Amino acid sequence: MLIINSPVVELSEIQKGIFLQKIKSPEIANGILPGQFLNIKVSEGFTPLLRRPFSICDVEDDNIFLMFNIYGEGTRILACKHIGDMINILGPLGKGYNFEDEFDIAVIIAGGLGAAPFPYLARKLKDRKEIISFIGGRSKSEVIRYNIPNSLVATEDGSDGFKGNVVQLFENEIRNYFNKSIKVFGCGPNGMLKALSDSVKKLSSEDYNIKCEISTESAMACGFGICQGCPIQDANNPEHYHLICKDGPVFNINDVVL
Amino acid sequence: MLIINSPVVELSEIQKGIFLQKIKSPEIANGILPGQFLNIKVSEGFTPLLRRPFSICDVEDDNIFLMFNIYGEGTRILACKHIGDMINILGPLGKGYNFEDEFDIAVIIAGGLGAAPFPYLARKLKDRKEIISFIGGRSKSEVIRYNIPNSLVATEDGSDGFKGNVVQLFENEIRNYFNKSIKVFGCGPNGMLKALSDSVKKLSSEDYNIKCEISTESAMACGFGICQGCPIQDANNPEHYHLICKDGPVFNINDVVL
Amino acid sequence: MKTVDLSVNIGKLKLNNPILLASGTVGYGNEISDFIDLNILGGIITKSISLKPRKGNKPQRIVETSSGMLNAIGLANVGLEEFINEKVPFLAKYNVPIICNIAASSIEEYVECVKVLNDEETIKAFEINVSCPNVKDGGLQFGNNLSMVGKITEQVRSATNKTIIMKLSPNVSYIAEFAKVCKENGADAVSAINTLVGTAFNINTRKPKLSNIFGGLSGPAIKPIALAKVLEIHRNVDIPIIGVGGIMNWQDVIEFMIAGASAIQIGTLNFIDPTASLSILKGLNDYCIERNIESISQLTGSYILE
Amino acid sequence: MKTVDLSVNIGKLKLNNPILLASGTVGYGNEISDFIDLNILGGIITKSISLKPRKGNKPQRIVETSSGMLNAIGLANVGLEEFINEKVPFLAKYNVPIICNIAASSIEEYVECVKVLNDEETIKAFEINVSCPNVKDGGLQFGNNLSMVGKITEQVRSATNKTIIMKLSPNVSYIAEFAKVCKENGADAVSAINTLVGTAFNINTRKPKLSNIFGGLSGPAIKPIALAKVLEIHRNVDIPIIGVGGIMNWQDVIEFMIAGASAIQIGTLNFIDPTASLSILKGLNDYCIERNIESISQLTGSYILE
Ligand SMILES: Cc1cc2nc3c(=O)[nH]c(=O)nc-3n(C[C@H](O)[C@H](O)[C@H](O)COP(=O)(O)OP(=O)(O)OC[C@H]3O[C@@H](n4cnc5c(N)ncnc54)[C@H](O)[C@@H]3O)c2cc1C
Ligand SMILES: Cc1cc2nc3c(=O)[nH]c(=O)nc-3n(C[C@H](O)[C@H](O)[C@H](O)COP(=O)(O)OP(=O)(O)OC[C@H]3O[C@@H](n4cnc5c(N)ncnc54)[C@H](O)[C@@H]3O)c2cc1C
Ligand SMILES: Cc1cc2nc3c(=O)[nH]c(=O)nc-3n(C[C@H](O)[C@H](O)[C@H](O)COP(=O)(O)O)c2cc1C
Ligand SMILES: Cc1cc2nc3c(=O)[nH]c(=O)nc-3n(C[C@H](O)[C@H](O)[C@H](O)COP(=O)(O)O)c2cc1C
Ligand code: FES
Ligand code: FES
Repeated sequence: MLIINSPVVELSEIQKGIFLQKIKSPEIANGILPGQFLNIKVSEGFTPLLRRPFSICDVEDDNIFLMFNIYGEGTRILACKHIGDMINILGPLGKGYNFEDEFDIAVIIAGGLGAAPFPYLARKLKDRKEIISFIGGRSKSEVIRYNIPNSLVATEDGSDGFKGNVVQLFENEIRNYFNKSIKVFGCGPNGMLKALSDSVKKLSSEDYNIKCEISTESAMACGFGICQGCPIQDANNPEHYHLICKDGPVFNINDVVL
Repeated sequence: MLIINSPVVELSEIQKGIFLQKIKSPEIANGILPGQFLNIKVSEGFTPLLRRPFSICDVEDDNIFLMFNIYGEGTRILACKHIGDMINILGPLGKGYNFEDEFDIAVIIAGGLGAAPFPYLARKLKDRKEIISFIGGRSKSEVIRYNIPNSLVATEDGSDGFKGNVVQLFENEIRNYFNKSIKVFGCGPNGMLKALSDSVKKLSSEDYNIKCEISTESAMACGFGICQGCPIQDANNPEHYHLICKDGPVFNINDVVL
Repeated sequence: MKTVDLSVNIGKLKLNNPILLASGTVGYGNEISDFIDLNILGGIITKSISLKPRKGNKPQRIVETSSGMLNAIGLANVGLEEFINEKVPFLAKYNVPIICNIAASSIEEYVECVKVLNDEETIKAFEINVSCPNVKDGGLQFGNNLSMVGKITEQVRSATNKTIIMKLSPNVSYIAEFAKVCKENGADAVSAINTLVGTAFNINTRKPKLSNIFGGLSGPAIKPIALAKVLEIHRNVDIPIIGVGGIMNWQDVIEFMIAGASAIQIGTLNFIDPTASLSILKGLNDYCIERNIESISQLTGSYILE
Repeated sequence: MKTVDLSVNIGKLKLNNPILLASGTVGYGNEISDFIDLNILGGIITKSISLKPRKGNKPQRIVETSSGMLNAIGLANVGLEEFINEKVPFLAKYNVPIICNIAASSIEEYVECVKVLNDEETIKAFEINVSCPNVKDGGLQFGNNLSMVGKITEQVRSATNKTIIMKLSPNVSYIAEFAKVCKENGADAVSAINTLVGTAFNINTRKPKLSNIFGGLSGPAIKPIALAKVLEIHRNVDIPIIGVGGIMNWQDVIEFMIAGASAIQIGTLNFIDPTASLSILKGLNDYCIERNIESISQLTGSYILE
């Protein structure tokens, strides 16, 4: 964990409203893993007051990538940065995806901006595992395919790919892989994660060989475990909350209550 | 009085640390007089919260000019504006200098950034009156001569022109004009204005034909008379404050207690 | 296009919409009338008036803080007589409810002001400022003293049939107790909140930045506190609440109404954007249309606490 | 280069410098030790500890506001036993005074915590949190009740000889009364202030943004209020004050000391810049050198009110 000022080296709008920021930061690039995140101070002063958490989207040599849309004040400021502007980064934070355990097929499930962590994960997996990806969005414009390999798309309004939610699509398709060991990597809105949890439970009960890790979100103040602001209910102990920033943001889907 | 968004058309640093911003604003340009001021919203949101008051520095066709240094957050933001950025202006505000009354010689006395209102005043006076200007600063780098005609300089450390304060210099020089009717236009730090007040009183008592108007400053919230935040003691009525933003910022030097 | 009923009631006082301009942030209406048509407002609350003119505090009276400002104006005002002779006639030209805010340093002074003003037709209601924190000889003590607030309410009530709004201080442990006492003594509504006591020092001179030492904090910094006070009152006392504190846009207005406000006041925002009411009105209207809310008054206290 | 004596005393507790990290904003020190050497600090105040572990409130616990944040953590903590077994040993490795903050819902619980912790050498002082506003069954009531605060102080005093710091709530009319009662009952110092009660609503769902409805407001938004409380105490009660509320840089630290603080706490700032103490220490040192101030403690209460 460190705090560092790093320069923006490229800013692009990869599709309408979705920004990709390339930042040169060897210190972060060398130490970060897929699923971990960074807490970014978007302006010099204290407006907005708090840092903003962003997943590591990708790493290329000394450069890191952030993917975001303009949601509120913080992301608006971030999207207006010029090349050469310095970004104050605190990270790497949290626990990322475990992609080094045993499995045959890596399944990526991304809902909307939940696509953010997967270019990096796919990069790490690509020469070692078969990857199948499912990308969802409410409509075509919300589907983010950027650097996610071998993808099938689901939209709620049917404007792109399968009509329905991405978890349904996944469940339909995965039936082709009954005898493989599957590891699902999920990220997206809470509704999607809940559906995914149900789906994984169902598939497990049908004796599929399936594991699943998901990346969760919460309002955060510190991002590194000192404020207790980001609880998520422990599935195994009703008297305990995990901290999303420190114990997560990636959890085994069975370990948390969504 | 109006509120208007107007674009920056030029930004220059006329000398180290002194910025001149040219804004295209026909609405303001056509209605404003020397000594009046504008209340500027330096950013889009509410940080900083309040507008910042600036004298009208000059007017040229449809353009207005502001002169400022980087003092705190607001002026730092202002200095970073790019060409084409919109500035939200509330104005014209206050009462400016009365330069249409009877006098032979216009005397401008400016301390530091007190130079700001005088390019415009000089422009209005130049074909009609003789102008003599006295410009003061702590040292050479603080002397702002920009578009102030016929000027003599005083610096406290003697690094430029007369060594001493600008009011002393004025008092020495004005002795050459005993039989003229003189109108002094002053703007600068409170200490300078106090010295000027004493000096004018002394010269009057010595039967000089001298009038003096000064531009005053205060913390302001509204700039147009609704907050009562900018009082200055009425010299003639101990039970009354003038409002600098509405009754001023220019006052006859005998009407206020500095 | 559908129309939304933006009107609200404060006791028997009917306002065309919930937007009032807060006392002390709009003077007596004349300067701000250069920027907006006063008739579009729900109402105007005039600068606190006292029996005699008050000169106010020495400069410096204003300090900017993070998302806020401190003021120590010291209730500078023209006094009752000039108010009636010079200010009311200007306001009378408009067709907008005028609420006269009164500050005083004794119960008798409150009562006298109300009595004198009671005959002014232009004045539709009184807002009683018991809470201005920056006057050494009054404000703070009254506003923090439950039985005093009760007495003032009672006495003022017996002096007028017009709507009485008690403006409460936030510098207390339980503001709902104060609202309760106001209701019990006949107030029609309460305004919450006045400014919070604050200060600031110049670290070079070691002097307070305000000549009065303490000032009142207003602006977006205090919005969460004001909202909490409104909610506290709404959950505990059945009295119309006028929400005030840090409102900067229409979203804030909705938030205050959800938390329990029947109407709201714009304060500090007037200094930054004297035309703000225009865009706020539009925002309120659109919010209601989008959600099929026929009357904005339905929002008042419409919070869902699970 | 000249050296400045940055040390300060809080009663009998000597700190190398006036910078403490505030309770609840530094956990038990381990995470933040990745960023700075804890030994450079004046001291660390641990997250409020209660007798039994507390799970804390449901999410959402944090809301950002203008220049501030609301928190409703609900005093989530590991409880006394785990604190002693797991947290204290880590802190014991450092050479920095540890102040243990205690929260409780009864006087007996306060006393028991203090008694159990009294033998821990690592713990140099207790900060008694009577003011946390976001626990339904305790906080607010204690902190706003003068006689309760007196009783707690008295009972805790009789249970330990270590330094006792009472952490005061700002949600009261006159904080100096509370400081006075603390002093009379044997407290060595007071901390001012804890967070202010606030709330925020989601205007789409009409639900409060915090599961707990109310939260505590911290950050630069509250600085003017915190300063006013420190000044109020300093002018009325002769007791060391630890200033806290909205400190974001060394200038703020100086401002608090001028207003009456003997030491200060950094809270919300830790979340944004966990290394802030480093630059603050440098700033304090330079300020003193430039002005020929030999000992920073000379600044405490050095205001000039004309
Ligand atoms: C671990 C993690 C990784 C993330 N990765 C990405 C990413 O790669 N790309 C991306 O676009 N976004 C990501 N987000 C979300 C991102 O942090 C928010 O979009 C961002 O904070 C919005 O800031 P804003 O100032 O633009 O919006 P504003 O609305 O002005 O501010 C957002 C505010 O909401 C709060 N907030 C943030 N998230 C939540 C939440 N889930 N629930 C409640 N309140 C919340 C914050 O504390 C903040 O104060 C991630 C969030 C987390 C926790
Ligand atoms: C009528 C008038 C005309 C002006 N004309 C010019 C000009 O032409 N050029 C120029 O550079 N400056 C001018 N100033 C001063 C200018 O307004 C300040 O320099 C500016 O507000 C600094 O803002 P900042 O955010 O950079 O500094 P900050 O220190 O961040 O903010 C300044 C803060 O100090 C307060 N403040 C401003 N002036 C005073 C004061 N005199 N006493 C106490 N507090 C004060 C403000 O309310 C503000 O909140 C003028 C001021 C007035 C009143
Ligand atoms: C400069 C200033 C002057 C004020 N004067 C008065 C006053 O005379 N009487 C009064 O009841 N409230 C007065 N107030 C308080 C406001 O009416 C309002 O309650 C407070 O500012 C909070 O609202 P805001 O945050 O929207 O400004 C004043 C506020 C400001 C900023
Ligand atoms: C997330 C958070 C948790 C806090 N937890 C505690 C606590 O457990 N005990 C306590 O006495 N104060 C607690 N506080 C209050 C702080 O110690 C401090 O008094 C307050 O935040 C004001 O200081 P600041 O504005 O610098 O943050 C907490 C504050 C925050 C922001
Ligand atoms: S965000 Fe602070 S503990 Fe997780
Ligand atoms: S600045 Fe508001 S009255 Fe002058």
